[in-house]
Amino acid sequence: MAEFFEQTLQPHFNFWIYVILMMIGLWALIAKNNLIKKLIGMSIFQTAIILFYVSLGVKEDATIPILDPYGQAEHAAAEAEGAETEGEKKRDSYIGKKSPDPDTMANPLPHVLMLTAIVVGVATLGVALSIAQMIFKEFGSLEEDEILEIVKGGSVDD
Amino acid sequence: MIFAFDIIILVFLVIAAIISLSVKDLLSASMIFGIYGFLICLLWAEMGAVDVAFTEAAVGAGISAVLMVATVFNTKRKSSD
Amino acid sequence: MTDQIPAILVLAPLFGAMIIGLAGQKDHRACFPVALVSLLVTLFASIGAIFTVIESGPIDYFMGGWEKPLGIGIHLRIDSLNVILLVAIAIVAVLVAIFSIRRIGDKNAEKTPHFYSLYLLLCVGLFGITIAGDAFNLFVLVEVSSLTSYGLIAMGSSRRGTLAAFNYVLMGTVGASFYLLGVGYLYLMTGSLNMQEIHSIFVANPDIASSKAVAISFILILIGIWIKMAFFPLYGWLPNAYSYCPSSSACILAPLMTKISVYVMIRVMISVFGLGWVFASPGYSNLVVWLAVIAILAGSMLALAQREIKKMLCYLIVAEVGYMVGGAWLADEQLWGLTGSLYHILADAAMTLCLFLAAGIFAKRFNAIEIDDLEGLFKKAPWTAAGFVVGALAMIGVPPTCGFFSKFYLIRGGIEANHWEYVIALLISSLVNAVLFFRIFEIAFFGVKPPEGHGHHEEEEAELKEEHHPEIPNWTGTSSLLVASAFVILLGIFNGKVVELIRVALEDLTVVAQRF
Amino acid sequence: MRLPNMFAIIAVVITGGILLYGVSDFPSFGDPKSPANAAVPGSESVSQYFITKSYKDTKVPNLVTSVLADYRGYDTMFETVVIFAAGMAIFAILGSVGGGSQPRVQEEGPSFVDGDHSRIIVGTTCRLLVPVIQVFALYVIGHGHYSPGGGFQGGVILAASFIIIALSSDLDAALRRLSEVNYLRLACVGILIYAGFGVLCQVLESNFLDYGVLQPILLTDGPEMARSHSMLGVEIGVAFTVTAIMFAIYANLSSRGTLRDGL
Repeated sequence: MAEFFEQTLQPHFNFWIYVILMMIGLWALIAKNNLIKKLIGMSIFQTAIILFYVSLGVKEDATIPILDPYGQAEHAAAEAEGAETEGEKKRDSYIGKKSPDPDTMANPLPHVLMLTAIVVGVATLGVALSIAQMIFKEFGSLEEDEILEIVKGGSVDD
Repeated sequence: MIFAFDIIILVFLVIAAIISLSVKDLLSASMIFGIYGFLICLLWAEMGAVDVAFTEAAVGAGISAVLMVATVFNTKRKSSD
Repeated sequence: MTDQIPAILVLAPLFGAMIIGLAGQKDHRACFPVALVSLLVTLFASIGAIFTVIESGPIDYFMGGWEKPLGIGIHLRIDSLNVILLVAIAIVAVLVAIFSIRRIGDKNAEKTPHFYSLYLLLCVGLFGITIAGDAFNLFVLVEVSSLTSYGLIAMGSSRRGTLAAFNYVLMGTVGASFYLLGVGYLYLMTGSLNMQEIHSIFVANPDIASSKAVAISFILILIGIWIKMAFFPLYGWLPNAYSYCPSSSACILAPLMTKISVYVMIRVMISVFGLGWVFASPGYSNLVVWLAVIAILAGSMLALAQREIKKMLCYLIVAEVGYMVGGAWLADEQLWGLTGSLYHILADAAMTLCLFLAAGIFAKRFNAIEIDDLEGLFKKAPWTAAGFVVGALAMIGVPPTCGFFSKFYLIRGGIEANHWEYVIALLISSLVNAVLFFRIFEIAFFGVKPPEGHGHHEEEEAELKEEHHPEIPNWTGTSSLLVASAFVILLGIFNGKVVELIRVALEDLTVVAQRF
Repeated sequence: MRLPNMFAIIAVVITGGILLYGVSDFPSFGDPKSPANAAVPGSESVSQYFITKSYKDTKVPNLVTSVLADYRGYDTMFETVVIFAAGMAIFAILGSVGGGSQPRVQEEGPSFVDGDHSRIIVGTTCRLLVPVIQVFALYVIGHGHYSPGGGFQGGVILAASFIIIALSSDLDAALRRLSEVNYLRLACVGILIYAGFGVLCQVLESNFLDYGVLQPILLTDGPEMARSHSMLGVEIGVAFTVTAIMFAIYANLSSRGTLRDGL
């Protein structure tokens, strides 16, 4: 059991959870009867994919993908030594010469992609909600089986 | 990234997803969906994706939930499942 | 100027949409000219692209000038494979814009600017998808086109249209998400998003290409695209969505959306995974061809059961998607199946446009929603009837039209690949089309009405029927229909030239992209 | 059990099985040398390029901002277009409910008269809160180069300030500050700003969105700073569109498209 946890589950834990979340979303999308519930399922489905992407860019013991632009750490260290001007010089030349070690910083590319995906998700949710309101106005219900019955019966007037 | 923290949030995430899908009151479902968004924002901050976390805090926990609440107010609060 | 063509293609409709958003609110008359001008710009740009590509090879465009290393910026690419498609999109977009000039204006006048800006943004999405060379960029543009098409479908006020649109939103989102997930798997395994770069990584590292994750990424991408193109088991959203929406929306969506998805599938197969990889195990391609066979037969049979013209055409689209997917997966040695399926993308766009335009005009002017309503209409509207007949003959596959030649190439591919079931399905489907359309001709020419009455769904009809103006002959609609039918015939007559272009494209691509 | 439930369970089990089957092949979670984070042999890693070189190229410390607005700026433009398209779609869909663009009868402002004490408390608190939120939103937009944030996040927060006005008093109070005509204009202008920066680069004979050539116009020292400043410009464009459309979506959804009364 412990071995299974160490070797199979732990290295891929995020990926397992992403599959579980995605399946919860997909199940709600197909099986739920209420349209709003379907939309919640759709959003969960989308966040699961975002979780997958963000998990791709994680590195062990890495920091956030923002550089220290003014070299504040070095600046402070230099200041403590009493060499302020030198510290300022250091600030100006920081990064310009020494590029950061890629292993210490999270991968920015999946983050960028997922910003776009989140935006797309909220746009889709907005459109879907507006269509749901239209459906409620037309059919007086948000339950799929009731709506289908009305459509089949063709009994409700416009 | 702290592994224990990661596991705790992920487990809560699954619980929040299941509850928001099983509550019969749509207003509560929308609010729990907001909580889900906030948890996932926490998860991303924890994984080092600060920009994504910021966006999710504004969108997932904020705008999405508000839009859903607006729709629930204009339609029906009760759901059959 | 020619090196800026890829940017112009997406920017002209984008600026058009913004100008409509700014100026159209005040004066609705400004909308149509702006839309037309921006679409004409793209038409000229795409024609320019065709000459440039033939003369000097593919146009590569790097957004922001980020060229090296490949993949840091966004890469757009026009090569001989997609340049024909660009022209086809531009032509269809211009024709439908001309068709729609009066249609939207008279009923929901306040929605005119919304319609035109959504329309132009849809064109932005379609052009962008076609020229995208970056897997993630493709996803963003698929979403642009999907969101606009949700709007275009749901903006009609029919009740079933909104329901269909809701289903379309759910299905479309699932499809796009699966595609996105597939791209994520690719990124996980290769570390790149650029299609060329991914392909060269596969060529250089066969162990990556043969891993489970890459195989699953292909399956996910394929499922995503199949949902978008309404391939057989996943076609549920299409018929209602396209038949209950406003005719102007149906006329732009039906000819283009599914065909662009087919193109995306072919593009992914050729330039990301490589045909050698895709066809490595014949079991899978046989499976897909069988699915296509079922799609063709099911689409045709369901079309036979329909009473409404548009719905019948929608089921025919399902069958046509089966043609194209099956053709692309035939995997014959000379790739005639793939050639036929690429040619059929163009042919099907032209003939679907023809039929939907005609159906739109019939619905508009004569309130003819059902097949029985067409009684005697061919005499009242001879020009529209002529366009409809040309489209129908192409659908059946009568020689001078393009439908015949596309079927010819597809059947040739089927025979060479020994997929006789596919050939038989094609022939059966042609037969069904013949039965369908000759029944319509009979009703429309001679007014022979089948004995059963159609009183029991008056109410449904009432909701479907758009406000009609018999006194307006709608010259714009008829003229764009006639131009479309001319294209159906021209595409048939000049099939040799088009197919030659496609063959050149395939040869170019297979040199870079095949058999590792 | 209902039929769709069975179908759903089968579909979910099959899809989940396929996905889990693929998971075992993945590189482990958090591995800095996985293909996504480093590179496969024989190709240059895109993500390492961003981490090591992007500050030299753009002088923006927040790597996400520089990748978002410059390297993949074309994607971001279409992300904004997606928002705009969603807004347009919602206007087109809900506009038919109650004739959204009919001239509204201008009513008197929200009356905080006697008897409605809770409303006075909520209204006043929110009124005090709104400027703070807006200043923070502007900070988020402007400071996206150095800290998490940027046009999209800032735009959403700015829209949230208008939504708070609408929630605390009523929709009309918010629409008086950002009316229907104006939010549509704002949205278009936002995208035009973004695309305008790109086209300006084309006019100066370079590729679309190649901000480096804007150096003579922006009067910066070096193309890197030109890129940095142009990124701020496009972020402002994104913020315009997002603010306008997010508020507009809320306004339409909360009032069923009539833009009256609201919640």
